[in-house]
Amino acid sequence: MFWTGLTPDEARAALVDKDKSRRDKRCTLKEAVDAFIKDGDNVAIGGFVNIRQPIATCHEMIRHGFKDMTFSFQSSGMAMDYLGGAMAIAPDHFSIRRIEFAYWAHESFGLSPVFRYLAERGKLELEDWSNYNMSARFKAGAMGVPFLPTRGPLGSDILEKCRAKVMECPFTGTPIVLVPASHPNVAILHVQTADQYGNCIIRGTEATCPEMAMAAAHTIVTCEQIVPHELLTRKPRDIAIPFFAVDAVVQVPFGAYPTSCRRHYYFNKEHIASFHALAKHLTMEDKKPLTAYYDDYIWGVQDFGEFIDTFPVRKILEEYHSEMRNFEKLM
Amino acid sequence: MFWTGLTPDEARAALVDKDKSRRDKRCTLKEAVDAFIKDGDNVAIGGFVNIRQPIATCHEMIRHGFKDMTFSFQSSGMAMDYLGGAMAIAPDHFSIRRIEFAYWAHESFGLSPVFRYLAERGKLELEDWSNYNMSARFKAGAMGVPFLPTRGPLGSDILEKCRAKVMECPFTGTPIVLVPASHPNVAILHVQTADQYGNCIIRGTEATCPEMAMAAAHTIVTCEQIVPHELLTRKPRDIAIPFFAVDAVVQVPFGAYPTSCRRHYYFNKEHIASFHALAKHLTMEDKKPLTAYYDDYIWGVQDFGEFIDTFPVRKILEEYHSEMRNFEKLM
Amino acid sequence: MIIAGTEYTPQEMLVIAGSRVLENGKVVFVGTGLPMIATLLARKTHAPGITAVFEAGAVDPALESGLPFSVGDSRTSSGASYVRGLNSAFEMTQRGFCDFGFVGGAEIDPFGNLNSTMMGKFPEDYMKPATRLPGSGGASDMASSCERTILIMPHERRRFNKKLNYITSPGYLDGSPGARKKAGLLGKGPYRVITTKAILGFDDKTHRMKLLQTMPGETAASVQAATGFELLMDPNITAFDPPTETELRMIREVIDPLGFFVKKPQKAQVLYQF
Amino acid sequence: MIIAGTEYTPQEMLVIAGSRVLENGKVVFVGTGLPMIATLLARKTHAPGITAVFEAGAVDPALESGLPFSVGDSRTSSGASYVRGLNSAFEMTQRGFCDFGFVGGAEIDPFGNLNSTMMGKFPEDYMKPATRLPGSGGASDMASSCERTILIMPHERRRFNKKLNYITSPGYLDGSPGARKKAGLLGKGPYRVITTKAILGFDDKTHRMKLLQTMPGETAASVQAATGFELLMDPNITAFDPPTETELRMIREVIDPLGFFVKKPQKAQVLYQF
Repeated sequence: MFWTGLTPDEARAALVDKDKSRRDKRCTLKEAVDAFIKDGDNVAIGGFVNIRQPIATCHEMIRHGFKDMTFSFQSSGMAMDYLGGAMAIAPDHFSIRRIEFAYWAHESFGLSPVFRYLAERGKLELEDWSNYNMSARFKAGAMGVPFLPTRGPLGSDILEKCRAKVMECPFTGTPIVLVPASHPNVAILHVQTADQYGNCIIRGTEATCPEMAMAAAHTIVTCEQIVPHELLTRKPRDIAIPFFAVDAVVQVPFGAYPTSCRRHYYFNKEHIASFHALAKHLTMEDKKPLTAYYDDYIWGVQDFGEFIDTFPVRKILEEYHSEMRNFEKLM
Repeated sequence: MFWTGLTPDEARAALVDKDKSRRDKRCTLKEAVDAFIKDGDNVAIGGFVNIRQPIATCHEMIRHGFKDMTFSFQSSGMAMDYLGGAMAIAPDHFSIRRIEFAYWAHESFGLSPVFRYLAERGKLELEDWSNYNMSARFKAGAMGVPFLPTRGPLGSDILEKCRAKVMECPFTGTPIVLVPASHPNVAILHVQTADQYGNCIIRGTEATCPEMAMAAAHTIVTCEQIVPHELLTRKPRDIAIPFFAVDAVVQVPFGAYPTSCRRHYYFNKEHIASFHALAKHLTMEDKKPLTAYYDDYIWGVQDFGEFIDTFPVRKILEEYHSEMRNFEKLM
Repeated sequence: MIIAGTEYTPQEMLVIAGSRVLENGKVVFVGTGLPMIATLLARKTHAPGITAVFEAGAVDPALESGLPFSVGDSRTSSGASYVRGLNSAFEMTQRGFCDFGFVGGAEIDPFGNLNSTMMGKFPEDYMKPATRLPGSGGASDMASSCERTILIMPHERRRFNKKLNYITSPGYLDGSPGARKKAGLLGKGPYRVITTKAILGFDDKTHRMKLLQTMPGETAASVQAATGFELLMDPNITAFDPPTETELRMIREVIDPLGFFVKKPQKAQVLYQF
Repeated sequence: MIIAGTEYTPQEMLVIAGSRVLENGKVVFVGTGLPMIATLLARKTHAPGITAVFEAGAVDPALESGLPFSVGDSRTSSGASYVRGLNSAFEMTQRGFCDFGFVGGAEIDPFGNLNSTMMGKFPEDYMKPATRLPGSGGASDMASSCERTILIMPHERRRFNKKLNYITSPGYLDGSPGARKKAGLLGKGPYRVITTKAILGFDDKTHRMKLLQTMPGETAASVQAATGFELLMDPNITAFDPPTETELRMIREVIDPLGFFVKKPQKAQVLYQF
């Protein structure tokens, strides 16, 4: 058995040694990425497919440059496309060694040309799991247990190439799978609202974000808005992640764009489609179109705010209003 | 290995065969108790110590009379005191065979004379666990797995007399405990708010109520108020229990009284103390004082509404206002 | 607006067939893509009492804001009876709350096992597959834990293979009696396969795929010809009813007016409504 | 109002000692009763930055509505940074978020193992114990998973026994090197025992209980005399400082004005404030 990120013992020790007090954790995204992410780390990607992906943090990581990364997630769309695209066009600046995952594509928006390019050329070490397997692995980490029992991936070829173990249940005598805990070095998450200490409110699906925050050694949270602690805690049961599971809090409006963020903006479908159109050239070994995109939108800007500035205000408002229509009963 | 309530296979089969559609489940408490609870059942008790105990349902069960019951809970105060007291004074009408539990007492309000009376006379089959053990057992049931791994009760005498099993973790090589799932026949819960279908909002601690509802074959929910589905679902993340885990919904204002219910009422400390004063006579084999209480408050009334009517309005308002002071920032 | 008529696309037929198979009052764990559309159609036609569960954690949303683009998007949360995250959705499924799992796939075998991971040699070429597909997502979990599964996919010979490149989602495994239970899986296994050409079921004993109904314009022979393995034939193969005008209007005007998910016939026009 | 002075009860001293042991900035999993009062006192005096975790699921509540009567009551939820249920609290603890578990007990042994389950012969009389205590509650879990534990209890000879009637909450087990780790337990084990007579710690090697400080009016001999096993003696046993006026006022006027939890001296009067 090998562990990526931290072993359960290491993960416990890291947390024991940490200052877990309620401190002001606001900083810039660049400071957070510099402080908490290192080459070779196992980084958990928050959100689900193109919902609340931590895009701003991914852009910042790409600007920074990292080597030999492992990424862990259940289902990812644009976050992994951006990270994988960076490796595809600039492998000396940004490289991924391994992914532990269940799904890398875009549901209604199609397959990921980036993933196909990297995987079909053997550029990634793969560990396939199911969505529940990966979610349960983060949950085991969050719970401080070395494994959780699940049903999937019994009967599937997933079993052959992953670290799950089948055991006979000592109570029922029937087979059950144990999936090992995941303790990433860092979790990167985007949420709707946080306070200065890192307490987070998530609207809509929480995906596996709370589990990732609890399981990881460090957590970087970007959020649409930071509100005062006293306001955030008026309804404590709204809080999905407690402050002591968070290390950095950065207010980044539209930080998940062009993916969606409940109550704030729906998908920018056209931008996702145009990224894919550019990425498809990779399969013909033509990196220029995608490189041009990164030059314009990531390397050519100082920070995520400048990325958002590249969109016309009317387009940004279109996604905002699309999302407002998604829960009109609230209004 | 033996199971109380349902085995994992039976629990799954019971749910598969059930009509899980979104139906109106409102009924009277008497109808719910008649329909879903049988002699010999394993019944899970919601709440925690004297927080949101399902007192109204316990009173109704006592009026109905049941034999050979098993009760499962983490920590219980007045719910178990009422049930145990009924057995102490009228064992032919109401009897408990077994309890699976972590704590039966009243925290700041002292020990339980009822529990001491029953246990020290060997009238109960006991299975001691810890609070987390019992909570994890319900959670395993809710998750549809036959066990969950935990740390406690390693190193404790709890291990010797319970069904937990110690195994060597196949990933880390260190010992870990597996606690078997609990699938009670019925869960009885009191919550703040529900809709006609059984969706429940819980304020303050959810204790282990959602896990009990999911794990049990049937769930009876009493609530302070029933509100329309469309209102309840305006903020879906407030919902702690989804409708398909609930079989009966009964509006019973003050249904947890004299225990407390966040946003509605704080403890009636004096009533709890007076019950204990009466119950203490049991230890001298004098059942008359407690019997008089049951005559007045349980057997002498038609339903829980009449029990509440025995309190002066001013006293009821005192508990209401005490609770209002507990979260003044909300107002 | 849309001109409804007798013309319709295979994709529209597929969605309508998927919808009709769903029973009212049941809990359906809805996979992304075609299952979402078919479930929405069923709710808006014959089965308003279906409870949809989405793997990102929403139970029974109102689905009144339009078709979700993702099983986790905001449209799956509004008006829902419960919203947590992926763990909660799959745990409820393991517990037995989901009568049906409704899922698509890229490749299927005679026992209803599905592949959505890779094409190429496994395990040899796992790290460098000929074609890399997205991966399990929740499909493997749905197949492991829902009481029954309904599979929906285009009917192409290359997708119906005797032996899969990779088993992502277990069906009846090797078809032997009790194979699922022996493997530790929950639920009875695949119930129906809905394709552009047919409705298929599985033989109670052998667990092999069996032709039950043919889509308009198809015959038992044409379905078999488009299948890479031998199908069992039900003694009473029937013709599946063509789409009703209501069903087509519902897809074209209400559920997917932009044709983002379901292709319309060329001449069906639509105004920009989004 | 209350007349603060040099007089105080053993229970007041106990709570004050418990409070002083707590370090600012740490996360404390707070058991019911005395630990709640001591934690509240610490937050209102030298350690405002303590994060309290309650086993019913609340993290870091404001605790501005008065002393909770239960670790699950409404007062532990208001203004909290997180509120779920029992599972979440204990899971966070297993994960390592809780620096200290702060817990009471009925009976303790030289290795800091605690009993809160029963008095009588175990296992023979388990189903008919001489005295039945409430049971573990969360005590066993705190002892299993918090990084360190602080134990607080009245100092009576019958409570300090060489061998416990029943081990509810593991301390250093038999005291042998690595005994906790070998058993699969997390955390380093008991840190301090706070009593009405002394502050005790544990020897680094033998893990036996060791007298560190004596309460006002006590000596090493008087503490030993009230203990049912031999105590190790720290080479530098010091006298614990008596309560300050601030501490006493805080308990009597702010935290427990009715004296519901902490007995006051006879002549300390209080208005009905509740």
